[in-house]
Amino acid sequence: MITVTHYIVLSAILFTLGVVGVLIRRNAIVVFMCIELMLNAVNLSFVAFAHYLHSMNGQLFVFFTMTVAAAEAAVGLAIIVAVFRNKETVNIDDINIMKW
Amino acid sequence: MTNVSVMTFNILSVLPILVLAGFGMIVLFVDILFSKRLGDKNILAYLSLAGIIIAAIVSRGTTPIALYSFNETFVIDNYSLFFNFIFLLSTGLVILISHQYMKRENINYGEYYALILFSTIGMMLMASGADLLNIYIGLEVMSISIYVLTGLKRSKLTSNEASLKYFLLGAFATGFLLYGVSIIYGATGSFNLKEIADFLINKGDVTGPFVYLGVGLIIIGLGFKVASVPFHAWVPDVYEGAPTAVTAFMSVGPKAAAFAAFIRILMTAFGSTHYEWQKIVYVLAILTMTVGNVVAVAQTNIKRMLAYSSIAHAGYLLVALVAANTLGVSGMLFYLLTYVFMNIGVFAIVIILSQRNDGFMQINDYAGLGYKHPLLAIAMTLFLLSMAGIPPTAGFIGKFYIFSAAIKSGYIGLAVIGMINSVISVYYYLRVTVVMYMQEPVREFYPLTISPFIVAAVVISVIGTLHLGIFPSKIMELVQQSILTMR
Amino acid sequence: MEAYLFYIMAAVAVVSAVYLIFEKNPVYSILYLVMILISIAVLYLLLGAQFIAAVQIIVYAGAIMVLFLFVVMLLNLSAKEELKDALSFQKIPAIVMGIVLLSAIGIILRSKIPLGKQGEYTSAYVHDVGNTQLIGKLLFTKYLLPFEITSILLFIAAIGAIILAKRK
Amino acid sequence: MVQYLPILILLILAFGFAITNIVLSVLLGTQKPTPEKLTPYECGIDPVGSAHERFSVKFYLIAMLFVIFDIEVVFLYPWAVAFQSLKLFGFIEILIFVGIFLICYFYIWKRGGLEWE
Amino acid sequence: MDKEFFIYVLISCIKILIVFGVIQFMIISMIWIERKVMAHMQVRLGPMRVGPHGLLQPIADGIKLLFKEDIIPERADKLLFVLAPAMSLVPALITFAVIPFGDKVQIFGYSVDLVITDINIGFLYIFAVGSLGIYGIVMAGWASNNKYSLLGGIRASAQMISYELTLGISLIGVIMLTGSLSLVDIVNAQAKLWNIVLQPVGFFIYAISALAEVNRTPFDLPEAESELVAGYHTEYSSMKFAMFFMAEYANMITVSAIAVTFFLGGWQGPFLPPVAWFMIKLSCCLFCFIWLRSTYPRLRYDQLMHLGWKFLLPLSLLNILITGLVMVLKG
Repeated sequence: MITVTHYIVLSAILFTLGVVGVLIRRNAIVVFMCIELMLNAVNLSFVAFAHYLHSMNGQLFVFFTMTVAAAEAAVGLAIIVAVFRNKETVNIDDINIMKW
Repeated sequence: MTNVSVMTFNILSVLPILVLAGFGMIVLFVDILFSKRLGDKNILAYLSLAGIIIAAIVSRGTTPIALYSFNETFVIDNYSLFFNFIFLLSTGLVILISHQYMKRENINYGEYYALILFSTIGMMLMASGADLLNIYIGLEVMSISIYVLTGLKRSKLTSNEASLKYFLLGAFATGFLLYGVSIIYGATGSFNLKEIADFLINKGDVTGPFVYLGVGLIIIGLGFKVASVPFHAWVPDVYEGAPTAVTAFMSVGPKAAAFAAFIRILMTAFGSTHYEWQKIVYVLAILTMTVGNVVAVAQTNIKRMLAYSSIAHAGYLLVALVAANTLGVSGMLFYLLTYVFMNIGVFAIVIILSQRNDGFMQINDYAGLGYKHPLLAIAMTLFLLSMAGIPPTAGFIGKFYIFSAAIKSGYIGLAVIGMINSVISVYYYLRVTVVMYMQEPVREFYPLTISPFIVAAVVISVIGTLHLGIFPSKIMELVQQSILTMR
Repeated sequence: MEAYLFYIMAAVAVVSAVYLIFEKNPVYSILYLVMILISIAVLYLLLGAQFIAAVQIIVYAGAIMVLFLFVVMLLNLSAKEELKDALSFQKIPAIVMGIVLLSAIGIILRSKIPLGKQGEYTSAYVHDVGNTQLIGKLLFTKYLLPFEITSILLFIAAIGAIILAKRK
Repeated sequence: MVQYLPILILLILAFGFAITNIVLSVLLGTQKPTPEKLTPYECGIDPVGSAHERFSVKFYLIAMLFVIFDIEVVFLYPWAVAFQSLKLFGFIEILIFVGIFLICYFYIWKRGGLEWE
Repeated sequence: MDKEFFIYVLISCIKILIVFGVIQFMIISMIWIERKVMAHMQVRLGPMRVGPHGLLQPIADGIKLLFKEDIIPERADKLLFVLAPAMSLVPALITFAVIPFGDKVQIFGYSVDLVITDINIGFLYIFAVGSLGIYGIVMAGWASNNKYSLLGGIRASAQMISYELTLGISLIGVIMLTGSLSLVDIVNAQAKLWNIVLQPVGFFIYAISALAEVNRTPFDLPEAESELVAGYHTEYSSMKFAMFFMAEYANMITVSAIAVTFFLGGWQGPFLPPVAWFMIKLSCCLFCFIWLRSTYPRLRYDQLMHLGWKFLLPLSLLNILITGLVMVLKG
């Protein structure tokens, strides 16, 4: 029998992998993809909770999260393209994100 | 098929939002359709200001009870009305100061004004949301607008980079926020703040650690937006890279909105577990104040210095959150209002003095300003003193309220650290003043073109800073009322 | 059978996620992410969220990832790969943090996950009315405000896309 | 859930079919590669430069607008399904939504986002 | 319970095999019919040598392709190059799972739906699977390491996503009328009146978008020989090449079947058995594809994009609003 714990553990694993990916990858697009992975992990936990709570709210929330993700993707990739045009790179080390 | 119940919804409660949305689109279309005939495009600023004034008229006043609408997901109470006032004031002032800047930098698009107005909608939604979904959507509306605004100068690399940094870290932080929301949802079965609170009061002991995890993640997510310390890495670069007017905008409104959501979530929904989250916020507050102030000392670029100073101010505001009593929250609201005046005032002067492509941004560039442009120098000094918390300015009163709230709640150590930090901050704020008055000019001052808009903004800021500093009681009353209807 | 399906899909998702974060070629990363998205969509089906599962494929896999693919190809990123990979000093904290985060979550999960207040939408009820119908009704009654705000959000995204990406 | 089982079976069948085709052609076809055969086709001329050249930003903009519009369309599905019970109220709601969408569309058009120069 | 489940699986398998076989047969015969019909429209004879009237031509073609050398160009991405045809063909084949091709029938006392499976998000399933078809094309273009392939692949996918929007919106009118996403419900709702009568504009938009979605003339720009050699499958040979063709024909059959289901009453019709009606309507739609191909010239790419974004998109939205308004007014 699959319980909510199974789903939450899976979601936690995926979320952690996403976080690790964000921290170790240098390519801005791949970093963004890892963020999408995190969002998906969260969405999975929302839907799992909604199912086991007999509630629809979680599914609605996921719908909105996806909408926001789409808007973010459009804007974020536009930003990445703008950076690339000026700098010919999407490597965040060259963009020096952790500068004090 | 079940029937759809007629919902409780109240169009009046979202009227300010509708007004802003409408004016945002109008500005956009005036720019698109008539841009050739407009000439200097002053009308865009007029229209946006008109929108803000109408929205302010619509949302003015107070309400005796909290009005819930949209099935309890949206609430109008004095708290949200006060925040609406802060947002509209800051947006209005930013439009005043940005007009000249946008023209000089050649980015005077209708999109700029539209995005600023849309972003304000997001802030209002955050302050009025009684449901985590509304707060989340508001946060995203606000943030995505600002990502775009930051990158508005497409041809300039620092602007692009700032935008990319803000975007990636912002999206990263949102992931944590969402995970927190999800866990809270699992542990309580609701997104509604009141329902969460009810559940926690009745059955909170069952879901203990799970809820703490969720609250912790939400604090990370919002902590990023208010620029508290472990999550502040984006602030200096983004402030420096963004167009200065946008920097002014994002240093005030979004921060206030994030604090509005912070208070509403923590106090309304998790009031019963406040001993747990107070510990986290306590640490955050100390770190934020200290790092912000200490690093600010070393800065040479005025925008970077202001960035760290804004981090430090977030730290003071977090102190108020730790206190978590009526005095603390009212101190925070008061401080946010004064912060609007003094911060936008400083940025107004930075914009007046800066040249095309953000030249004239080093602190040393300000040498001799006191002799060349005494009025500007006096205004600048006033704002900086207020930021440092020196009487009789508004900043002093704000800090006074916050620290006394902390002491009252028994956090004497925190208050002491806060005061030590204030003393540190005096050093770097006064350094600018010293440079302005005591040093010989290293560079020629260019002849300044000062538009009436920006003068109005400076005058309003000066009046605000002084008025709140000398006669704080009236506003303080209003602020205290705001909190009463919240719970 | 549902248990098997869960384990298979979970395995696919986790393995793809591991590949995603270590893959050098962004085009492959995108394909791994698409695999994750599809396996999560199957999990949504298992959880009875059919509409969300379909939207996951249509929007995420069919639109957002296509956009990613276009950008990767537009910028021709695959040719000159990340010259220097992860800085070693960042790799270690990242992995440590990953372990800490996982174990923290693990400790909390050791105790049975406490669920909140049960709602009224049991599987049987949702099955009778239809998942999409229910979502439609809730979206247009309870969640009306965020729904309308969403249109403004998308407006902002369109403005951003035009102003940042379009050459004058 | 059981009604999704046939889809799984069909999926496996289709995959099997595709793989069989690929394998068959490898097994049955002749394999005599020569350098000329393996060169990318460029109308008989030796390939010039890299094949993965950057292409016009236009395609990217189209994909971006598609993402935004696709979301708007996805919002219409649950509305259409629930429309008969939402009645006039639902119609007004979608009128506002589509209205803002059309304004956005008009904006994109006017800014030249739909031009294909 | 177990026995019932077993029978359900067995019946499903049988249905799947039949449908799969029929689609394969239709693909093969379409290739012959297309060549013959076009030949006759252009006053030629078309293939005549293999079998009577060239009937066995597709089989000869198949055998030829099977024994052709399988070339993978140098510096191509081998894995994706091999997988791309499968990524393109599989979605095309599995879309058919939700399309009803006949009424309920009684076989050995079991009531069997003549649809592989009736899921309540059937319509969304079609779109979800259809939107995945893009990957095969983009990957084929990218993996080939050839300029023409890449540009062809990108063009094809840009065209597909552009028309996917209008394709989706054009069908919403029908959904509003039916109030369900299940294709079986949609067909049942058309027992009295076909939706094409109620949604003529929707059908018009759907027809154009469907043509563009499957990259058929006059929208076959991705394969414009004069500009792009053969588009994304320039470098493909042997069965991999054939798979792209199969995918194209399978897609044609699918969009025709959707048109029949949504607008032309599905299997509904008098006198003849439902399955026959379905096949007749399907054949008519497929014939129109060939007819259009031999009639119309190819559009220019900018014309294509303008048609989709500047004409069909607002029109389809307007269609929805008007449909909604009429429905509200009628109560």
